[in-house]
Amino acid sequence: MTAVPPIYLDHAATTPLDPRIAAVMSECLADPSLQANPASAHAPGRAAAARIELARLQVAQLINAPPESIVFTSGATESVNLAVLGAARAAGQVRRHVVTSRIEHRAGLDACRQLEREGFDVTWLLPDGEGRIDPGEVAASIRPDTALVSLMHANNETGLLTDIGAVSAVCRDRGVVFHTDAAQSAGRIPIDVAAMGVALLSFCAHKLGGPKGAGALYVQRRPRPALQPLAFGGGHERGLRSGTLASHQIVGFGAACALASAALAEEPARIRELRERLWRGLQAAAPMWRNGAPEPSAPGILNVGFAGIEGESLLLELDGRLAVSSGSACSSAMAEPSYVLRALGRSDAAIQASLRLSLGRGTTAAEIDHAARLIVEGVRRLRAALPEGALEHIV
Amino acid sequence: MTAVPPIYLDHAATTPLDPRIAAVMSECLADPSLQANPASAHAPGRAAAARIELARLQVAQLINAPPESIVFTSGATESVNLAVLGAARAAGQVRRHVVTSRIEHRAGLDACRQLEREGFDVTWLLPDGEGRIDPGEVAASIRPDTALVSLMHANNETGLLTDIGAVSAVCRDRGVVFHTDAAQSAGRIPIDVAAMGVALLSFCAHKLGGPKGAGALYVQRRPRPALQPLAFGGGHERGLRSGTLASHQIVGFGAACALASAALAEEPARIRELRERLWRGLQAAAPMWRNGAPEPSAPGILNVGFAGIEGESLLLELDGRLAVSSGSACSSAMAEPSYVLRALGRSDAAIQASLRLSLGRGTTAAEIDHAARLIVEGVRRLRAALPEGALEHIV
Amino acid sequence: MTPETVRYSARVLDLFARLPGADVLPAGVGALVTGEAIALDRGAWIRFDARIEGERIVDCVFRAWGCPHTLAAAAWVTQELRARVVQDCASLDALRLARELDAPAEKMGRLLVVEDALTALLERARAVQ
Amino acid sequence: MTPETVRYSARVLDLFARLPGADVLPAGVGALVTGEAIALDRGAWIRFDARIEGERIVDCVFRAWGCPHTLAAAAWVTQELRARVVQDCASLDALRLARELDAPAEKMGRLLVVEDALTALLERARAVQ
Ligand SMILES: Cc1ncc(COP(=O)(O)O)c(C=O)c1O
Ligand SMILES: Cc1ncc(COP(=O)(O)O)c(C=O)c1O
Repeated sequence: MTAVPPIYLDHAATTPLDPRIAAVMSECLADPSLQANPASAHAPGRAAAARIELARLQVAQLINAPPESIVFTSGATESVNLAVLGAARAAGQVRRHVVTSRIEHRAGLDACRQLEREGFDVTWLLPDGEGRIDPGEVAASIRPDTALVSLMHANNETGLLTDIGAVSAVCRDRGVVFHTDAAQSAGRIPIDVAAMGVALLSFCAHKLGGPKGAGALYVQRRPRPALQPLAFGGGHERGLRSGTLASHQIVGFGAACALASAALAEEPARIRELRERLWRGLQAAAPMWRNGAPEPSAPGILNVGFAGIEGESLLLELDGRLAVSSGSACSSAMAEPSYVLRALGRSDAAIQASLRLSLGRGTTAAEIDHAARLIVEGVRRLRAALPEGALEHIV
Repeated sequence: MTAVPPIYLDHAATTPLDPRIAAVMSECLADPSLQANPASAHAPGRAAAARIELARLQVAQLINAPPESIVFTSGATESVNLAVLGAARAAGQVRRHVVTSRIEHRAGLDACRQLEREGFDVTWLLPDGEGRIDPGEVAASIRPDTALVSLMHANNETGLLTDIGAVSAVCRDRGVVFHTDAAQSAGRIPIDVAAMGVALLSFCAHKLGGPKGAGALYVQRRPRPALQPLAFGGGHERGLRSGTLASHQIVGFGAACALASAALAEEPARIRELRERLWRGLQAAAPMWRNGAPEPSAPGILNVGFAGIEGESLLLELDGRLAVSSGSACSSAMAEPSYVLRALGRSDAAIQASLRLSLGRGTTAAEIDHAARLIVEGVRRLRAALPEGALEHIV
Repeated sequence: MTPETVRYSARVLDLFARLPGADVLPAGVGALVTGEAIALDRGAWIRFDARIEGERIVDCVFRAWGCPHTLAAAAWVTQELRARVVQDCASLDALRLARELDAPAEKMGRLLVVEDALTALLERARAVQ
Repeated sequence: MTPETVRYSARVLDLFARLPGADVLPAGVGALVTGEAIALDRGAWIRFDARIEGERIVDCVFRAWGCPHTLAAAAWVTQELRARVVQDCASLDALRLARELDAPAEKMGRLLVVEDALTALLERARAVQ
């Protein structure tokens, strides 16, 4: 790392903790009256529990849900697994079919692969070339034995939104439980579970300015989807998630949701404008392309490819000055190319040539302009070393 | 809650966060260079990952394990479930038998109940009247199809220790995976997984001065027990525990383990001395009794019963001045009497009449003396209202 | 346990703190009657002692083993009985106790033990009239 | 990805930063030879151009598409070849490259593409001697 901190354009991987949240959590960590186990009956236990219930309300309000419908977890991976494995396993022997897509985050993808190992039949929907899932295909794939439909709200590589309203209408009609992974949309665009009509919705704190290691699963109350817990013992969180609640984490999550709610009026438009400014600034690195349609999207993500570029080299070129992800998922394992971009029909070389740039609360226009300059310079230097013909072939 | 904070004697439920740990975590939360996703390849991601690896070393050293054998979780409940459900499910169709005890924490108990629902055959060992599990009975209950033996190290209601060395020797001979739940012993007494020879060991941060919501599972490397993950996606923690790692939580866990290690030379003796001082101080409330043998134990817990006392009334009598648990488990649900004390052969009335007093790092002799006085006064006031004969019957 | 289930009404807290009537009957005129109910399994043991003059209860005390609601209920009953006509006490049942103390549903079992002790007391009282 | 797998040796970092030899051959005397290997699926495309006088390689440059190890390997090779006798270059294989750059195992596939390009170059070089 250099002395100047790198420009952070990886908000899709995680958002820096909002300093106001850090302050709230630090207070909480240091407050002697909040140290007890919230499950304990004594006065300090009740004090900790009261703070948690306040946070539960803040988290619920972000998605317009009643507080009793919020189950606290350790993150979106746990929430998604509790929803997907939990709903399918609870459906048991009768309903053994699940519908999902090839562009889910690994949490949803790998949970469904596990269901296949457990004997479930999984329908894997593909997006169109622009990255969009067609609600019509969801309707067409539902069967009498379908236990669950699980589709993400905003994709973590393209930011593209699935039409949740349309999908849940279909699922309601057919009496199928619908789960959506909203880790990339919660706190970034307005979400109203009542209006959406989803049965289960997963999200987490560290994508909206809150702490890592805190997540939530919204569980509709009427009708209440049956869920088998992932872990057992103690029966906290209405039996769905056992284990001592981490007060400071939940308090931080709640405060982050309150701040995010307050910012939802202006922030999405500001971020969208910055994203397009970045896209314009990168045109100097043409030939290039955009992975996935620009809209409808959670506005923070720009996924771009540069002809003739190899992703790992471009990342090293930018290392220490710009923090971004390669064409691949949350954890930029360069090993195998992004399965999401593959599902969009991109060649492996084109995926290798792609970057995921993701903006967030702290991002400024100055950072965007500087980042665009750095990327354009890097692309030019690497292209200068290309063999003849490579620029045309690596697309 | 009164103005004076109550004396905290509920360290078995959770320990107050050590102020030094609170400081370390607050720094971590506020440090701009530690905000990235530790799974990200860029410089800030690597910086966060480096801090996590340092913490992994500190956590490993507390139990004399190599860092690669530590899997970070969200707490002991998750660790215990990953070990119990994970090992049994991985053993699959061939080995369908599990050995555990009736005095495990709910995490182990309920995980084994779930295994019964999944078709596993579970042998439930009972302790002797003093609360001790006999390794001989473990040996006798192992069968050719036994997949797992899971027994807690220190019991969370009596503090009594199981002879882990003897049990793991038996399990090694018979080729059975052995898991121990060390949530109540880790950081409170010396633990050496190498010497113990256990395959799996669970513990968490918030019982040793660290943050709630952070736990670890030790997984022996050679032979490496097969485990099926509880949740899937991303394959963090060598595929055993997916999800973005909570850097600040893990850093706090590591620092807490380092502090606990340093204190292991004197602290157990000091706590044991205070526990006996408390026992002596309570004699003024005779007739009374001790639940479980005093030794061998993790020294922080004194579980006592007072003839003619009803636990809920005694807790209310002490409420706001003394934070303790009733005769029941971690979360003092007064609803049904402690199954642990039941397993010790106590009557429901006697269990109703019991308190769990648990000491820890901050506990002082002055607090102990004051707490004893408060309890004795409370017991006397309630006994003054007893019907004739009750004192003799409620034991 | 959720904190809710351990919250007590102001009246329960006050009665529990003072335990009025947790006493032995002072000497005096009139017939002595006792009503007792024991249910260790339900966690309650209540004994009422009263002094009866004619059809009036001139004094009443209790002794009890039980949870705060049980003790508060017994104390409340002794206050209510004093100077009452025996006939008028029929309405003091477990439901009434639950309302007066606003006790959670799971406490009904114990309040029924209080009711049993009271019923036994009133029977004796009627007998000695 | 674990941070380890993205750490690069000082030599890789230096060669990647400078890319010495990523150039076109300057004019000069001697025979021009080219060696090229393309494996888009493995993420590498390397082309070497060299000028041969008698049995010596008097100049050598490269062009490449690939990861930092690939580019560093190609650059390192061009430095090594300069002024060498063609026969002495046989030892410059992928294993040697991995050692020189201490590249992780998963990079062998790409280094083999560099080796292929070099082999092709040396064949041509021998042919024109
Ligand atoms: C869409 C989506 N779902 C789930 C996750 C997993 O979240 P976490 O790593 O906090 O468990 C992420 C981010 O990592 C995500 O982007
Ligand atoms: C022995 C034992 N195991 C497991 C646990 C569960 O720990 P946690 O609540 O942190 O998941 C506890 C304490 O609650 C315990 O005492």
